[in-house]
Amino acid sequence: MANLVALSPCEGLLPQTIGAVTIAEIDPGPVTAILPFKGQDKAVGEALKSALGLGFPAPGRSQSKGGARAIWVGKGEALLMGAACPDLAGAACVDQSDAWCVVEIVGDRAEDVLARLVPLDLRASQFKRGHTARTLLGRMTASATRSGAKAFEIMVFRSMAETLVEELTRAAGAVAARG
Amino acid sequence: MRIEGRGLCQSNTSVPFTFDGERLTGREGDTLAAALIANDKRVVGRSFKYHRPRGILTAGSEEPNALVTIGHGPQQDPNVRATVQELYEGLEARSQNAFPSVSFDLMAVNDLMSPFLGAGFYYKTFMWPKNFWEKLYEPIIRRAAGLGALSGLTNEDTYEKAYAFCDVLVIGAGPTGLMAALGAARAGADVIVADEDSRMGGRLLAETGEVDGKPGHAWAADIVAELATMDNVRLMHRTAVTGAYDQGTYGALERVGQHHPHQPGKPLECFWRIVARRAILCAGALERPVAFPNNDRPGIMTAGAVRAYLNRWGVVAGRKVAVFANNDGAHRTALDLMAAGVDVSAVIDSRAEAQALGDYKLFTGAQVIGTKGRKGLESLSIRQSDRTLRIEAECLAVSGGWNPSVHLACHMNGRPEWNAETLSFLPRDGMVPGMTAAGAARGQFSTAACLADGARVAKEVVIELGLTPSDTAMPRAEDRPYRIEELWAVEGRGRKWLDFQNDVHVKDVRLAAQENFRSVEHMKRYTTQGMATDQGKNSNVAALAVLADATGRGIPETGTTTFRPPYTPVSIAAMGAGSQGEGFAPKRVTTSHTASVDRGAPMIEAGLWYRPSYFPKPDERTWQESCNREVTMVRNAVGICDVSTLGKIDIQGPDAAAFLDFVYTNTFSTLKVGRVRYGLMLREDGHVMDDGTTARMGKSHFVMTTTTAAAGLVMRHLAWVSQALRPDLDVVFTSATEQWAQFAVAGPKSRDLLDAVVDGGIDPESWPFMACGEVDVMGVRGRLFRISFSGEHAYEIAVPAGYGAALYRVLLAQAETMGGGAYGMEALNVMRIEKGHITHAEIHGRTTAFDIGFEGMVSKKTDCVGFSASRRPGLLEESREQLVGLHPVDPAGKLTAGAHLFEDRAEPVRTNDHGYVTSVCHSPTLGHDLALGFLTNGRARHGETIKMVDHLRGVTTLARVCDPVFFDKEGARVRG
Amino acid sequence: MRIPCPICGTRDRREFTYQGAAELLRRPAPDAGDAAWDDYLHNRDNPCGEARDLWFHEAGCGAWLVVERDTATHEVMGAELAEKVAS
Amino acid sequence: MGYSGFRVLKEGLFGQTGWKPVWRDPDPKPEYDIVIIGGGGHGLSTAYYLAKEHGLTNIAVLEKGYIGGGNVGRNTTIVRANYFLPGNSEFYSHSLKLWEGLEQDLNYNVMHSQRGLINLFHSDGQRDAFARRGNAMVNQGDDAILLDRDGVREHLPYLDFDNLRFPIYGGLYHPRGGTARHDAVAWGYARGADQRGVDLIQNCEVTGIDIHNGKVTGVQTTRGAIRAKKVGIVVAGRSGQVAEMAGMRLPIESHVLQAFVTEGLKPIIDHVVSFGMGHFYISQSDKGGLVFGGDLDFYSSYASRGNLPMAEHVMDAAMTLMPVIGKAKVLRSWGGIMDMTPDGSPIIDKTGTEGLFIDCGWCYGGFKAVPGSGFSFAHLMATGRHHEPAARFRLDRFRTGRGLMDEEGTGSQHNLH
Repeated sequence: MANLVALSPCEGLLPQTIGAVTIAEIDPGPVTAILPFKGQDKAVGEALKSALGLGFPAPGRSQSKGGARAIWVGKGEALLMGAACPDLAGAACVDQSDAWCVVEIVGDRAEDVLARLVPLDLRASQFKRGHTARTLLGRMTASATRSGAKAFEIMVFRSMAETLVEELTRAAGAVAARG
Repeated sequence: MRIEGRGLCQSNTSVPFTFDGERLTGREGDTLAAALIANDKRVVGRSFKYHRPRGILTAGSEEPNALVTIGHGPQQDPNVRATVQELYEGLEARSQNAFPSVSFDLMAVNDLMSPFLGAGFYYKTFMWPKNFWEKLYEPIIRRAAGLGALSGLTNEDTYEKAYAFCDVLVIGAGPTGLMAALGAARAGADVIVADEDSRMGGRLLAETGEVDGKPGHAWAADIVAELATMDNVRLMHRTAVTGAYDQGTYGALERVGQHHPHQPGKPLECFWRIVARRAILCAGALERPVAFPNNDRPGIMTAGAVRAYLNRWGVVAGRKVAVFANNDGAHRTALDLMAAGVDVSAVIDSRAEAQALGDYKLFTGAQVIGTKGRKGLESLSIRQSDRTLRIEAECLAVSGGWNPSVHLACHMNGRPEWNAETLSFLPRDGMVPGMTAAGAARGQFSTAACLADGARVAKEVVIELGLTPSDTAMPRAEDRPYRIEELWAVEGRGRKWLDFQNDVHVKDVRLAAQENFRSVEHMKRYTTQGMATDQGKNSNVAALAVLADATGRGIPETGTTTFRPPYTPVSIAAMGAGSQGEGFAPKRVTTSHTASVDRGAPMIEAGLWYRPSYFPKPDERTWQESCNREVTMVRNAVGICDVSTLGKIDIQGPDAAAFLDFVYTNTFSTLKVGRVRYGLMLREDGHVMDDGTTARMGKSHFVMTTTTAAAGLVMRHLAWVSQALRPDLDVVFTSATEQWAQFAVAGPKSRDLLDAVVDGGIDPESWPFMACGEVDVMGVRGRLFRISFSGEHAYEIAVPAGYGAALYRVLLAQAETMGGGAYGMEALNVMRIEKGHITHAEIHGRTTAFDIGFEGMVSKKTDCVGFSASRRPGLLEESREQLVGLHPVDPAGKLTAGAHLFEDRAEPVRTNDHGYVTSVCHSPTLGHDLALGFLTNGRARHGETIKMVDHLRGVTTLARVCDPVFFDKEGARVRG
Repeated sequence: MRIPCPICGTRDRREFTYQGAAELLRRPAPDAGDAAWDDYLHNRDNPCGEARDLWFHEAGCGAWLVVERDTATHEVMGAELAEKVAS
Repeated sequence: MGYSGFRVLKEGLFGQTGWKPVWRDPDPKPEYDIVIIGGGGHGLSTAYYLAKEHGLTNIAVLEKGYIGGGNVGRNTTIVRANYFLPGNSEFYSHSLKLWEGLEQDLNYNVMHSQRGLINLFHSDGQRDAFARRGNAMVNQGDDAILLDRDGVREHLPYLDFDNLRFPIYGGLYHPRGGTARHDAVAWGYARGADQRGVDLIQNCEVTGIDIHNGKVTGVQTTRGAIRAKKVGIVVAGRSGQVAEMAGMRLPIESHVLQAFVTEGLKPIIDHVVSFGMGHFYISQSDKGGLVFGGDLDFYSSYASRGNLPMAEHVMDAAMTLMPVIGKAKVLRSWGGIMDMTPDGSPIIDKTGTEGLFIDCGWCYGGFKAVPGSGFSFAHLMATGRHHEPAARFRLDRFRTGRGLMDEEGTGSQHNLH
C-alpha cells in the first residue's frame, strides 16, 4: 500500500509578495515541545547542550546551532525545531511537528505590517534578532521571533493557517496602498 | 470671498467640487469650509431642534454647525465637519438635516414653535392616549431628529488598526508641541508627534506673528522639517489623539484616505493604539463664543476662526466684518483684516478699559444685543452704556476667551481646576499618569510662553526618562499678556444660544435651574447642552457660568462636566477595522475540510471550527434524508468522521495521575496503561464543566480529550489547578490538538476497515473496548483509540496533521468499498442521542453530576475540584430537574428542543413547569423522534406520560419518560 | 491597561484573562464546612482601592499571576507568579 | 404640579415662568421611619412605591451626589422581560408590566418605547436554547416569537446576512421589549416620591450605619446623624462599601460595563438588536444616536471608565453584524459600575441585622428592573415579607445551592459571566 503524503499548513496559500514584504511558509523540520519536570530545567538544558550544542532558551529568547533551533514558547516550555529531540529523561517531549504553521515575513515594511496585528513593540531597538514572544496576532495566539533585520518568523496553530495568511496579506495590502 | 495674496498656499491650482449639487471651485490646501467661504456660501447646515440656518462657526474639529455629508452610495459619510474635510477634486458635499433644502427647510417651523419647546418639554407631554407614544409621537420625533443619514448600504471601504510605541507622545504640533518634540527628540527619546491637522504648526498657521524673525508658519515648517529627518521621530499628520487610557495607552484616529479621491484598497482611516512612557499634552485651546441674542446667524464666527480663514486660507466670510470680544487677543482680528484690505466696521469690547491696538472703530464697555439677517448676518445692534447703535456687518468675529483643551487630561475621571485669571479650566498635575500639559492647554496663551513651556516640559520629561536634555535656544516671539474680563451671556431679551447644534439657550439653562435641575449633570441632561457632536467644546463653560449665576453659586462650586473619550468622533468602521464579514474571529479548519467541501457538505460553525453538517447524495432533497442514510450506514456498515476538533492535552510527569484524580470527579490513577476512561470535570462551584475521555499512554503519560467547545477553557483550568491549587504536583502539559488529525471510524465494519489501513492489521485481542496505543498507519506513526460516541464498535485513529488529508481520503475510499462513507455532525448528533450521550446541550453550565445521573462519580471522592460545592444540599435534591429520555407516545409525534414539560392535564404556564427538552432527533434506527431533557425528579418518573409544549413552534406532544439510553442499553455493539 | 508579567514583561491587557480576587488561592479543605466554602467561592471584600487579583497570561506565556492593582485608579503596582504565592 | 400638553402650551405663552421645582431640596430631619441609602433608579422607585403602595411617607432618600447619577443615568436604556429561569422570569415580567403604565402612573413621559427586541442566534444549539427561553417567556405570560433567518431579514434587512463570520440562523423576537429615556425614569420617580412627601436629600453621603443589639437605629452621614427604624441599602456600584458599614461581606464584585453613543443619524435601527455571538446590543435613540454596548471590561473596578480593548471589541462586533453602520461616528463612551453576583442574578433580601434590608447585585441588567425592584423592595421593607415575584432573590442561595439563577450557564462563581 502506498504511503501517506503530507501537506504543509499553508499549502497553496503562500508565498506572496505584497508591496515591500514577502510572506513565505517555512518547513520547520521536526518540532518537539520540551517541558522540563520540576527542578529539571538545568539538567534538561545541559542534556540539550551536549546533544545539539544549544540550551533551553530563557523566556523571550531563541537559540540556534547549525540547523537546530530552540524557541521559548511559554512558561516552562520550548520548541526544539529542525532537529530530532534527544532523549531527555527530565522533561516531557511532545511531538508538535505538524501542530504549527510557520511563516516568515521579510521586507522593508515587515515591522509596519506586524504593527497592524501584534500588540507588542517589535521595533528593532526593542525586539532584537533572537528575541521571541508569545503574543497575539489579530485574534490568534501566536509566537513571533525576529529572524533578521527585516525579517520575522510567525507561528500560529495549524488550523488557523488560512486566517494567518488573510491577516498578514490584508495588513500588508493596507501598508502597500499607503505608498 | 477670496482675498488675493493671502493664505499659506499660493498655488493657483483650482480644485472643483460640488456642494448640494452646485459646481464650485476651491483652491489647493483649502478645507471644505474655507472653499465654501470663498464661494460666499453662508447657510451650510441646520440646527438640530429648531432647524435654524447655520453657517461656519470655527476652523477646527470642534465645529458644531457646518456638518455635511460627503460622497454617495456606500461611500456616503454623514456628519463630516466641513472645517476638517480637506478639499479634493470631485469632492461631493451635501448639507443635511433639512428638507427640501438647506436654504429653505420646512422643519424650520419648529423655530416658530420654540416658545413651547423649552428644555425638557417632552417629559411633560405626549403621555396620552397611552399607546400613542410608539405609534404617533415617537415616529414623528424620530424622523425629525438625527443629523445626517447613513447610506443604508454595507460598508465597502478599507479601514485599519495599528499599534505604535514610543518614549514620548506629543499631542498637538503647535508652537508648544513643536518645541516639546524638538526637546525630547534632540535628547534621544523616541518621539511620536500626533497632530489632527493636515499641516503641523497649530495656531502659527493662523496668526501673523513672527517666531525667530520669520513668519510663524515658516518657523513651524523648519522645525517639522528637522523633526522629519530624525530617526527617533515619527510625525503623524491628520491624527487626532482621541482617548487617554490606562498605563500610557492612547487611542488615535488617523485620516489616511479622506483627503483625496477614493483610492480602492487604501484605508480611509487608521485607528492607532499608541503606548507611550510619557505624553505631553499640547492640544492648545479652543475659543468660546459669547451668548447674545440671535448669536447663531451664519456669518457669526469665532474670532480665531476668522483669522485662520484669512491668514491660512485667504478667505473672509463677508465684506464688512465686526469684532465682539472680552479680551485683547480678538483685536488682532481687526488688525489682520485691515492689513488685508477688509473693511472692519467696528470692534465691540465689553471691557470698559479696553484699548485699541490700531486704527479701527472701538466701542468699549459695549455689547452686541441683537443681530439681523436670517440667512446670513446683515447687521448688529450694540449697546454702549445707554445708547443703542446699529452696525453693518456680514461677519462678526466673536471671542469670549479661550478654553484650554483639557479633554484628554480628563479621560481618567480627573477634574480640571478653575483659574480665575484666565477664566478657564486648567488641568491639574497627574490627572492622567505620565501625561503633562504644556502651553495653551494649560493656560499659557502667548506664543513665547507656549514655546517656552513646550521646551520646559520636554526637559522635565527627558530627565524623568533618564536622558540628558539638549540645550535648545528659545526662539523669540510675541509675548502679549492675556487680558480678559468675564462675559458669558449678554443681558436682555431674545434667544441667546449656548449650544448651537442642540439649540440650547441661556433661558433653557435658567429654566433647568428654576425646576431644580441645579447640578451641572442635571442641567446638561435636562437641556441636552453639551450632548451634541461637539460634546460641549463650544458651550460647556458658558453654560456652566450661566447655571452658576442662576443658582447663585460660583463656577468652581457649580462644578464641571466630565469629558469622555473620544476627543473627536471616531467611526465604528475604524475602531472595528478588520472585523467586517469573516474577520471577526479566526477560522479553524480541519485537515479534511477540503475533502468535505468537495463532497458538498455544508460546513457549520462549531466554536471557531468548521465541521461538515452532512454529506448529501445527488438524490437526497433534505438534510434529514442524508442524515438518516448516514446513521443507517454507520449502524450497518462503517462511517468516517473527523473528530480532530476535540481538544487533546498531553499530560506528563510523576504526578500526572494524581493531577487527573484532582481535576476529574473520577479516578485515573487506577487506569491501566493502554486503556482509556471517561472522565467528568466540575467547576469549583460544583457544576459540570466538561467531559471527555483520557487515555493512559504510559505510566506517567496521559492524553486528555476535551469537548470542542471547552478546549480552551479546560487548558486554562488545568493551568490554574497546577499553578495555583496544586503547585506541589510534578506535572506538565501542553495542547496537542493541532498535532493530530483524528478520525472516528465507527460501525460494525470498522475493524475490517482499519485492518486494511493499519500496518500489521488490528488484532481483536489487543484492541478491546477502551484500549489505546500507538500504531503505524501506512508508514506513519499514529495512535489508535477504541472508543465510541456512536454506540457502535468504533475507533478513533490519529496521525500527524500533515497526513490528515491523505488519511481521510484513504479511509473514505476504503469505507466506500464496504458500503460505508463519511458522516457529519447531524448523524453524529442522532447517534449520540440514541445512546444518551450528553453534550453541552445537556451540560449547559447549570447542571450537576447529580442532574445527569453521574452522582456516583463524585460521591466516592475525598476531594477534587468542585467536590465540596457539589455537596451543597440544593445541588443534591430529588426535586431538581434530572436528565431523562423522552419518546413520543404516538410514534409519529414530534418532539422539539427548547420545549417545556408539563403534567399531562396541567395548563402550560410557569407555575406548572416541570422541565424542558435539550436535544431532539429523529431516530432512523428506532423510527421515531427521541429527546433528552431535564425533568423535575425525572429519574423516578420513567414510564410516566408527560406533555411537551412548544408555544413558539405550536407543537404539543405527549411523551413517555424513559432512560436516556434508547439504543443498545447493554452496550453489546460497542464491545462487539 | 498594561500588566507587568514577571515572565514576559509588560503586556497589553488584551493578552490576559481575568479571574477575580486572589483569595481563590486559599482553597479551604474539603471538610472546612459550608460557611468557609461559601466565603471562598462567593463573598468578597471587593475593595475600592488596592486589590490583589488573578490574571492568566493566556495569549502569552500561560502563567497565572497575582496582580496588585488599584481598582479606583487602575494603577498597577506589580505582579507575581501565582505559583510562587501559592506554594 | 401636573404635567400635560395644555400646561406646556400655557407655559410657552407665558415664558415658562410658571414651572415649579421638580423636587424640593429639604434638609435632612433628625429621624425618619425609613431611610433609603442611594438616590438612583432603584432607590427612588423604592421610595415611590413605599409611599404609593404602602402609604409610608416619612422617608428620606440619601444620595451622596445628585439624583439619578449612578447607573440609571449611564446605561443603554433597554427594557425587556426575556429571562427564563424561575425567579428572574416572574420578576422581570412584573417589572415590564409596571413599565407599561409608568408614564400615566408618574405623570412623566419616560418615553418607554416598546419597539421590539430581537436576540439573534447563530447555531442550532443557540436556537434550541432560545426556544427554551422563549417558551419560558410564554409560560410566564410574556411574548416571544421565534424567527427564522427570513423572519429576521424581514425585520432587520440591514444586517450582513451573506458574509457574517457567524451566520444568522434566526432570532428570538420580544415585541414588548424596547427602550426608555433613562434620566426621565429617575426624575419621574423622584418627582413622584417628592410629591408624596419623601425627602430627597442630595449631596448627603452615608458614612456609617448605626446598629444596636442586632437592630439598625440609623445612619451617619456627611450632613449629620439620622435616626431610622428601617434602612434600605440600594447603592449599586458601592454595595460592598456600604454593606461593610453593617459588617457584611457580599457575594459581589464590581465591574465596569461600557456603553457608547454615536452622533445623531436619521432613523436606521428601529428595534433593539442583540448579537449574542459578539456580545453586542444596539438601539437608536429618539435623538438619532446609535446607543450600544457590549460585555464587561472584565476586571474589578470602580473607575467608571472603560478600556480600549473592550471598546474595540464592541466595534468589531458591530462591523461584523451590521457593517451598514460603519460610518457612524462614536461621540462618547462611558462606563458604569456593575454589582456582579456569582450567578448573575440580583439580591433583594433582609440582612442579619433587624431592620436593615438590601437590594443589590443587578449585574448589567438593572435598568429594566427599576420599577420591579422598587416595588418588591418596598413590599419587603414595608411588610417584612418577600414580594412573590422577587421571592427567590435571596442572599443565602449561594451557600445552600438552592435556586441559583445562572441565566448564562457560565457558572455560579465570580467572573465567569
